[in-house]
This record gives sequence, C-alpha cells and structure tokens, in this order.
Amino acid sequence: MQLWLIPIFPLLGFVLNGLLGRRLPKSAVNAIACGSVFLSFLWVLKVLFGANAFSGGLETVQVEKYFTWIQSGTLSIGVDFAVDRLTAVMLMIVTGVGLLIHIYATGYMAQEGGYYRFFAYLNLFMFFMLILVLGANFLLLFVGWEGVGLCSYLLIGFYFLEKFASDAANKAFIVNRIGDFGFSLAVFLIAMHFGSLDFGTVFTTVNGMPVEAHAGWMTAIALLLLVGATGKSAQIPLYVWLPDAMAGPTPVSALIHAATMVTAGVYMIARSSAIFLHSAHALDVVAIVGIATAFFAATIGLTQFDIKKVYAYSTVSQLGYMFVGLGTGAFSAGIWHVMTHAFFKALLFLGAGSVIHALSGEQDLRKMGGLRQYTPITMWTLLCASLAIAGFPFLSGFYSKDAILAAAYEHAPWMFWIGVITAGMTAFYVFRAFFLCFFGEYRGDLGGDKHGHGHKDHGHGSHGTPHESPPSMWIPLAILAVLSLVGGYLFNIPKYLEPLFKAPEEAPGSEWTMYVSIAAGLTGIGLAYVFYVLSPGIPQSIAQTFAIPYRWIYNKYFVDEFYDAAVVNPIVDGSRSLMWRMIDASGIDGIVNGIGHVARALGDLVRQTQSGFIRSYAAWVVMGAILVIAAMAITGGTR
Amino acid sequence: MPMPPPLPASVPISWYLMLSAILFSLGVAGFLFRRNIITVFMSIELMLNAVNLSFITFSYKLRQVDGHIFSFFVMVVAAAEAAVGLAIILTVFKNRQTLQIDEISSLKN
Amino acid sequence: MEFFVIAIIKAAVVAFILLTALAYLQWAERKVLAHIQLRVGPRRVGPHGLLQPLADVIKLITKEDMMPSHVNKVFWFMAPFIAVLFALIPIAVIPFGTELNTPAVDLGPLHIPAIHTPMQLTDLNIGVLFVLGISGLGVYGVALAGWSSNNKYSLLGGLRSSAQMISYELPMALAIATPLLALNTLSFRGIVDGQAGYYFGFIPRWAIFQVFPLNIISFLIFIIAAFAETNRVPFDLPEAENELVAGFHTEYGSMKFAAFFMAEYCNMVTVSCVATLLFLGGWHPPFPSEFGSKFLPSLIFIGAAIISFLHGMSPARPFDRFTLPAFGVVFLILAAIFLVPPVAIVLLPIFWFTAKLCAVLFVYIWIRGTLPRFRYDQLMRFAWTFLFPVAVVTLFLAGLAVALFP
Amino acid sequence: MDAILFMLFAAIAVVCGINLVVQKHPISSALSLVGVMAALAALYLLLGGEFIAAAQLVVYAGAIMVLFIFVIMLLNAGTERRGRRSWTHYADVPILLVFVGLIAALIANRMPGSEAVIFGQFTKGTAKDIGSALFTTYLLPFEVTSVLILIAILGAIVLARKEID
Repeated sequence: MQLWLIPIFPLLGFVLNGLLGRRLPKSAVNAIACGSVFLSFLWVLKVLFGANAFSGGLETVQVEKYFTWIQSGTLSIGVDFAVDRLTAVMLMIVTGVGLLIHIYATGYMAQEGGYYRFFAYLNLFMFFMLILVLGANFLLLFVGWEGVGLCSYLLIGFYFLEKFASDAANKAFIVNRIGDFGFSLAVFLIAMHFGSLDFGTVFTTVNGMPVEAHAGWMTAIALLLLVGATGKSAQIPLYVWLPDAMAGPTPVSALIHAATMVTAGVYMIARSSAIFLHSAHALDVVAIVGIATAFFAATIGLTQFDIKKVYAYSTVSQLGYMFVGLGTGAFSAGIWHVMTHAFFKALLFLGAGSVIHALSGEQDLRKMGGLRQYTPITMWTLLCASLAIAGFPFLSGFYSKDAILAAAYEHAPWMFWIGVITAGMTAFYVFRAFFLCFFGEYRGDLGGDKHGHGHKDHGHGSHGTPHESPPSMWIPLAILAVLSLVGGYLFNIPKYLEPLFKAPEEAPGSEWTMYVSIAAGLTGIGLAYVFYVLSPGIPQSIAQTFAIPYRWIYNKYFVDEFYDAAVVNPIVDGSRSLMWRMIDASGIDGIVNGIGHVARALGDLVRQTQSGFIRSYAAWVVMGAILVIAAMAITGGTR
Repeated sequence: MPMPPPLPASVPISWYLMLSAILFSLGVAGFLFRRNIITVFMSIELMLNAVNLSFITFSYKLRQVDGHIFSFFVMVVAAAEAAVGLAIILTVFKNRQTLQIDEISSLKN
Repeated sequence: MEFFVIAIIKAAVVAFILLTALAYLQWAERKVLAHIQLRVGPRRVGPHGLLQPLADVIKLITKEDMMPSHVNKVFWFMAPFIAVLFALIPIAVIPFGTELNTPAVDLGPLHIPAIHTPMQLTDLNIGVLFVLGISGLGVYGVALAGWSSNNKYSLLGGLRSSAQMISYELPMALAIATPLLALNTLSFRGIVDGQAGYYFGFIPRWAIFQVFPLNIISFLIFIIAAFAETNRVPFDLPEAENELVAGFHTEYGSMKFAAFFMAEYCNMVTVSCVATLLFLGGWHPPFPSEFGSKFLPSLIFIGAAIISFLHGMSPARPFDRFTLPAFGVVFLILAAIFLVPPVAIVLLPIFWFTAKLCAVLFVYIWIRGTLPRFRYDQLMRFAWTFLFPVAVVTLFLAGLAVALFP
Repeated sequence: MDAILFMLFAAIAVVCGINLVVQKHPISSALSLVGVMAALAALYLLLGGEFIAAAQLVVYAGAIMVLFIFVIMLLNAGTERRGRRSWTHYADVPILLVFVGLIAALIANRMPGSEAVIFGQFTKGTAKDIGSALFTTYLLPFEVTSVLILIAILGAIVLARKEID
C-alpha cells in the first residue's frame, strides 16, 4: 500500500519550504505547503479505498515493514507502518482537517512575517502526526509524539519576539516533558514485560492473557501511559499548558491544540485499549481524570473574556469528555468525539481566528459585539459550530457526546450527572462567547488603534472597521460547518470500529439520558441568551454577589500560581544556589581545570620525544606493535 | 620459510600469513631504512598490500567475502592516500627542494 | 596432460597468426595511408609489396643494436620487453570464435582424442577486468623507456604517455562498464553470447544497439579513449615526431624499436578486439542466417576471385599475369571451404569476427590519415572536462534504464 | 601445482620486496613494488579472489604506481644521499627481527596444522558476490569511501596546483 508515501509528502514540503522558502514567493510557499498535505490526503484516500476501508474492508490491521531500526538482543524494533480502522479514522481527520486548516492559514497568515517558517513548521507537524498515527509500534508512536510536541513548541513560540509567546512555548514544552517521561517509562515497561514493542505482538499477548493476570504490570503500564496522555491531551493535572498555548497563531490553535495533537493522548489510550481493559483501576482513573477535567475546565471557561481562552478551556473540557468515554470502556465513543470535536472545535477556532482577523487582532470579547452585520459568514459558521458543541439534537456533537454520556451512565450515574452539568456549562459559555461576539453592538474602537490590547496575533491590515475574511478563509469554514452539522450523522464511528472495540451496549430504557443531555444543552443556550442578549446586566450582578468564587474561577483557581510556588520556584532557586554556585562553579570547574593542568604537565613531559624525525616515530610505532603482539602471544589474546 | 623435502600438493594457510608477515616487515624495514620520502611512501603501500593478503587469506579460511570487501576498501583508501600524499610530496619539494626525509624535520621551514 | 598439449598448440597457433597479422597490419596501414594520400604505397617487394613486412623485419634484425651512453642500462633494456609483454598478454583471454569440436582420429601409432575447446586461449570469467588491468600496465614500458633513455624529449614523451594513459583509462573503463550493465557478465564469451539474436528479426542485438542510444555514445567514448590508450593519432603525443622527435623511443634502434612498434600495433589489435566483442556483437553476423548471412563470405571471396581474374586478363604489370590468377584460385578455394558445413560452423564466426576487427582497424588507419594531432593541454582538458563527465552521465543513465526497463 | 605456483609467486613477491628496500633509486623501488603487487594478484587468484586480483592490477599497479612513477619522473628524484644516521638506524635490525619472530611464533601457535589452500575451494570472490555485499551490507562504508575519494581529489588539486599570483 506504500503507506510511507503519506508522511513523506509533508516532510518534502517541510524540507522545500524550510530550505528554500525564504527565497520563494508566497504563492510558491502556499502551493508547496497545501499541495504536500493535499497529496498525502489523496494518498490516504487511495490507500483506504484500495483497502476498501469504507465498504466493510480493513477489518484487520495491515502492516508494512520497511527496515529494522533498532536491534538489541532479542528486542527488535522496526520502522513499520500499520493501518486499521482506528488509524483510518485518525488519518482522515488529520489529513482532511489539516488540509482545510492549511488553506485557511494561507489567508490568515497573509500579512505575517516568517510566512515560509510557519508553513514549514506546519508541514513538519503534519509529518510527525502522521508518523504518530501510522506507527506500528510504541517507539514510532513515541517518535511522532515527541515530534508533534516539538512542532507545537515551535509554533506556540512562533512570535518568539514576544515574551509571553516564548514563555508559553517553554511552559508547554516542559509540562509535556513530564507526561512524556511517564510515557517513556511505560514504553520501557512494555519492552521489559513483553520483550517487544509491536502493537500486534503486545496486544495479542495481552488479549491472550486472562483478565486478572499480571494486574500489577498492566496497571503500572496503563497509569504511566495515562500520565503521558494527560500531558499531551491537557488533562488534570497537566492541562495548564494548553490555555497558554493560545499564544500561537490561531490556525495552530485550531490544528494542533484543538483538532489533532491534543487528541493524540486519546488515540494512544484507545490504541492500547487492550492494556487498559486488563486493569479496571486504570480505567477508573482515566474516567475520573476525564470527568474532573471536563467539569473543572468548563467552570473556568464560563468566566474567560479572551475568546481563544474560552475555546481553549472548552477544548480541555471536551478532551475530558473523550477521556470519560475511554475510561468507561466506550473507546469508540471517545474516538467518535475526537472526530466530531475535530470538526466543530477546529471550526470554532478558525471562526474565532476569522473574527480576530476581522477585528485586526482583537481577542477580548468585551471589545467585540454586533459583528453579525460585518461578518455574516463567520457568524453562521460559528453558529453551526456552537450548536454542534452544545449537543444540539442531530448535530455532530450530539451523537458523540450522547454516546459518551450513555456509557458514563452505564459506568456510574454520578459521572453521568456531572457530565450533563458540564454539557450545560459548555453550551452556556460557547453561546456566551457567540452572543458577546456577534450580538449587541460593536464595543470596540473603530479608530483602529491597537494599543493597550493584550497578547494577540499581530498586524492584520491596518484598518479598524471589521471586515469579512477572504474566501481562502471562509471556504474552509463553510466546509467544516457542513461537517460539524452532519458529521456525526454521516460517520457512525462506533459501528465502524466494531472490529476493534466492542460497542457500548445501549441499556434498554436509557433513552431519557439523551433527553436530559439535550435539555441541559438547550438550558445552557437559553441562559446564555438571557444573560448576554436580553438583559446584559445579570452577569455583572452575579459576579458581584459571588465575588470570591468568581475571582477564584476567573483566575483559574490559581493553579498556575500554585504550580509556581510548589514546583517551579523551588527548582529554580535550588538549581541557582546549589547546582550552579556550589557544584558547578566550585566542583566541576575545579576538576576541569585540574585536568587541564595535568594535561599540560604531561605534554611538557612527552614533548621531549617529538624529535621531528619521521623514522624515529616509525620505530616507536613498531616497538608498540611488538609490545602488543608480545602481549597477545603471552596472554593468548582472544581466540 | 622452511620447504619440506616432498613438496605438498598445496600449502597451508599459515604460509600465506607468513608471507604477509614477511612482506609487512619488509615494508617496515623500508620505512625505517630509506631516506627518500617517495620510497618511504611506497613502503607504506607495501605494508598495505601485505595486510590485504592476510585479509584475503582469512576470508578464504572463513569462507566469507568480507575480507575481500575490506581489502577493496583498503585499496580505495590507498588510492586516495596516494593522491594526497604525492600532492603533499610535490608541495614539499616545491618549498624545500629536497626529498630527503631527514631534512624535513621541522614543522616550520 | 591433454589439456596442456591443446593449450600449447593453441598458444603457438595464436602467437604465429597474431605476429604475422601484426606485420601485415603495418603493411595494410602503409597501403591505406598511401591511397588516402593518393600514393601507391609499398609495391616493389613482392606483388603489391606483400613481402614488405618480411623485408622490414629482416632489416630491423640485421641493423646494429647501438646503445647510447648515459642511459640507465637495466631499465633501458627492460622497457621494450615490458611493453611487448603487456601488449601480448591480453590476447590470451580474447575469444575469436565459438568452439572447435573434432572427432577422435586414430592413425595407428598416434591417437588424437576428440578435441572440443573454445576458440580462445583461456576463458577467464573476469576477462574484461583482466584486459583492463594488463593494458593499464602497458604504460610502464613507455614511461620507463622515456625516463631511462636520459633524454629530455624522451622524458617528456614518457611523462606525457603516463599522464595520458591514466587520464584516458577512466572514461575507457566507464564506457566498458555501460554495455556490461545490460549484459551482466564479465567473461568475453558470456558477453558475446549475450549479444546473440535480433530485434524485430533483422536488427542485430549487438551491445551498441542494446540500451539505445546510450551504448552508441559509450562506444564512441570507448573508441576515442582507445585511440589515446594506444598512443595513436590524434593522441600520439608521446611519440610526436615533429615536436619530440619520436618521443619515448628516440634512443631506440633495431629490434628494440621494432618491439615498441609491435607493442603499439598489438595494443591496437587488442582494443579493436575488445571493441568488437563488447560492442559489435563479436562473431554474430550482422543479419540473420535465414537472410543468407552464411553464404556471404563465399560470395565475397568469389567476387574477389572474379575481380583478380579480370585484372589478371589485363595486367598492369607483367608479373600480375601470374600473381593475380593465383590469388583468384586462393580466393576460390577459400570460398569453397566456407561452403563445407562442418568447417563452416567453425570458420563462419571467425570470419565475422575478423571482418569486424578489420573494420575497426581500418577506422584506426583512416583516422590517422585524416586528423591532426591534439595539443597537450587540449588532450587533458578533453579527457577530464568532456569525455569523463559524458561517460559518467552515460553510465548513470544506462544504469537507470537497465534498472527501470529490465 | 598450487604449491608450485605459491612458491613461485611468493618468491617473486619476497625478492621484489627485498629489492624495494635495498635499491637506492626510487624508480627501482617502484618497479619492484609493482612486481610485488603483480605477484600478490596471482596469489589472490590462487585464494579465489578473482575480482580483487583484477582490482589489484587495475587500481594498484595500473593507477597508483603509475602515479608514483609519474611523480618520480617529474621531480627527477635521484639516488638518495647518506643523511645523518639517527639512533633508529642502529636499533632497526634487531627490532625487525624480533617483530618477524613474534609474528611467526604467533601464527605458528595460533593455526597449527591449518587447512591447505586448494584452488577453487573458495568461489565467493566473484565480482557478483563482492558487488552484492558492497551494495547491501557495506553500502554505508562504500558511500563514505566515495566521499573520501572526492575529498582526496579536491585536496590533491588544492595542494598541487600552481599558486596563481
């Protein structure tokens, strides 16, 4: 099937743009960037149709082995790509949504500096993401994992001249290191316990085992994998990097921090579902982490005023939903939500980007409003996305979220109820953002001076009046809008993933859960309408009456400050005082200098032999050879 | 090497190795005795050849082709070395008008 | 035992034929050059000067072998023999025809067992490499001669020839490698077998037609490099008479000079043989036998016979009245021989091989009669900046072609 | 037969090697080195390394040594003068004797009664085998060597070209 072609195209795009991009005109850079992604999208289609994956084919995994990468002892790790239905779904999401976002970015970044750099990074990200989903063993998965982490770092810090951007990049990178540490430990454990890293061998071994066998191992591996997943997918306690990651350009937020990379954790857990199914505790932990994150992030989302922050927290909360799905054993539901979320959250971010673009870089909801007459297309597309995420009946979000909630109810009713509340909050804050953005009248300054704004993408044009985006931006919006409207109905993922995961059985008489979640969503929307359209005074008064919890929530429960106090500052001080002053300055430097002195003394000694006569050197060499041979002759050497 | 009175139909491998050793030490001798840079250089080539012979011999003993590969690489490297070395010799001769190895004893001229 | 006997006999026969051929090649060269320059060439000694080579040999042998002073004697003596040696060795692996199979003959006392042996001294399965290697050694003779005769012209000649040979060996080797890519063997016999058959039934499957058109290019490169390797016009700088007074063999006389001469012509024959075997399909006729290629030799000889008879009718010189008909009779006999099937099986390949060989040799002589000599810097620049890159590119493309369309 | 051939070529090799060392004139040394190489090529053939034998002729005898002779002629290097005798000059002979003795002893006790070399026993030395080994197992070293050659060419040109000034 020539799977290797899929990631190769973006890699080529990266090489071309990265090396020559500076000299190429923008059109050429666009052509290379989008063309490479388009080619790999086409190849994905060809591969999947070739394996007629959409018409009942590809029930079993198909592996392509290319070459042995690491061969140490009995452990042999090859560079192998595999494609099964799970991979197929992820491939479609990554390349399809990725392509749309690339096209969008050509319009969005039009006025930016470092144009070619941006697209080179984006292509590199695509390459690593495809490696991640295609890899047929944990090590390749890890390679892709680290690679996307790197690209996310590069792209968050795209405006590296701004301190907040580089800080956010570092934060994301460091927080992810913690997760990756867990993940790598998990990989080591797997290699230790199974003697192989291939998905095929590992999972067949696991499935072969009785459920309770090696429970300790399984739990350890599963929990460590979960640590990795929480890092990459921004779950409690490692979610803190994602909101700051919004410092990157909006297409990056859409592609990496909403649609694809952050769902890598979900993909990884679903991929290693066999291991998780062998450890009930680990599954419970996953579910609890998920539901906690969902609720927690949703509450924060209620109060934010930066539109991208709102969507960022909603991303965290939706990822929490996915984890709930995974943790309650409804892996397919989780993946389903990955797909629908990719649609509407990418759309939300792109729409937000379009709004920001329209407002020449404004991100503060309080300075927006009344944009519906300026940017109708953006409004309608955003409406679709908001309805979809709010779980409005028969839109994409509805199906996946309902599947997850049903599974949650099967698992533990309290989880279901928290999920419902979260759904309500989700609907509320999304529409809060929507109404604040498009209804009322424009609260921004039409003068177009952009002083005093917080962090934002920079310098879209110079005009102050809001304006609709170019077609290269709203066409992807439209496509995504259609997808987020009908996506859930068209692609019934749980049914599609039957061969891999057993579908969550619908308990009879549990349809009311569906109605409850719909009701929650509608309530949220209604409340938002009341609060921010009918009588905009209410939120203020609420904020004043519940001042203390409001401030807590508004400041994100002071989690960042807590982390600073508990983790960051001690490390910084410790390394400054202890490591640097004592150990490095005195100890290591002393040793190094001492070695230098010794070397000089020896040199003075040895210099006497340097007579400058080649033949005396040769004689020395011969004597040395004689010594060696004599030693061999005496000791017997090695036979 | 001692020749046994009745000449055997074929010689043992160790004779080839002995021949290689003798050639090698002849090369060393050339390196040590000769004064002409070019001759010294040729002695190095002689040593390389001796080593090649033992490579081939061992690859005969092990019935593997690797020895041939190694000696092939040795040849290639020797070619490169000869090119550069002779160029250096030309330069030295241009600067010092001598090929006597003992007269080229200082790094500075 | 029998193996040794056959080998010795073959060696003797080949050596005899080769040496005579060399002598007559030189005669042919003089004749052709003469006709190119509208002269007659040697015609005093024997009919049409056919005995000229013999006379030359006698002259050279009987000349005084004087040795100039101040020459480095050992090398001065060694050089011509080295040259001849390395010129003669490659012939050992050149096949001239398919195979010789004779039934066992029993004449009372001496009993000749059934012989079947390739028309070749030895079929080395790295023949091509062997020829390359030995012909690479040929340069020592020239270089030593030039250096040892202690004469600035000779030294220049030696230097030139060594530099020139090193430079032109690369394109030559690359050009040789190109057909080998498709033929996929290094033994001459295998190479020729790989060129049997015809495209569309009439275009011979010779190597030059194989990886069309790359092998034609590499054939040209090979011919050019071969001219340089054999120090022939237009690359005959080592012995440029008018600037180096015969270059490396200025100081040589009589038999040593003859040795150099013989070496040069022997090299010509060798490279022509290689060209014939590698590119021109060896002994495979240019068109298939169902089109009557097996009768062509007879026809040619008969035609020659008729011509010589006609000329015999109206002789230009008195003794032609006897010589030409005699030739005609010889030709007729040859034609008759070629019509005897068992003999023809052996002789036809040899005939075609010889024909192609003579064609290539004629090109040699023709070029010599036509082209002026290169200047030295032109020679080097031509080798390194034109011939070598072209050869590399051709080899690369040929490899690509062979890999893509096996 | 094998033994005779071995004796013949080994004798040629050793004699030429000694000649290389004792001859005063570089050209004589060069020619005797060529002799050694030719003899070694024959020995390679005996050992079944036909490709290597050919390569030995082409590369060493055909190219490298011609280069040497070319340089010798170019510099017109005469017979070497008696230079100052360094201490090595006296230490050399015993050193060498010890050297050869050691190696001989080593070989003697390492491979006692080692198997006989019979022509045709080893058939893996054809161009085909070497090519396949070279382009699969040893591909990376091969490419590295090609880079090395390139560097050598550049270095040689840079070193030996006339200073244009």
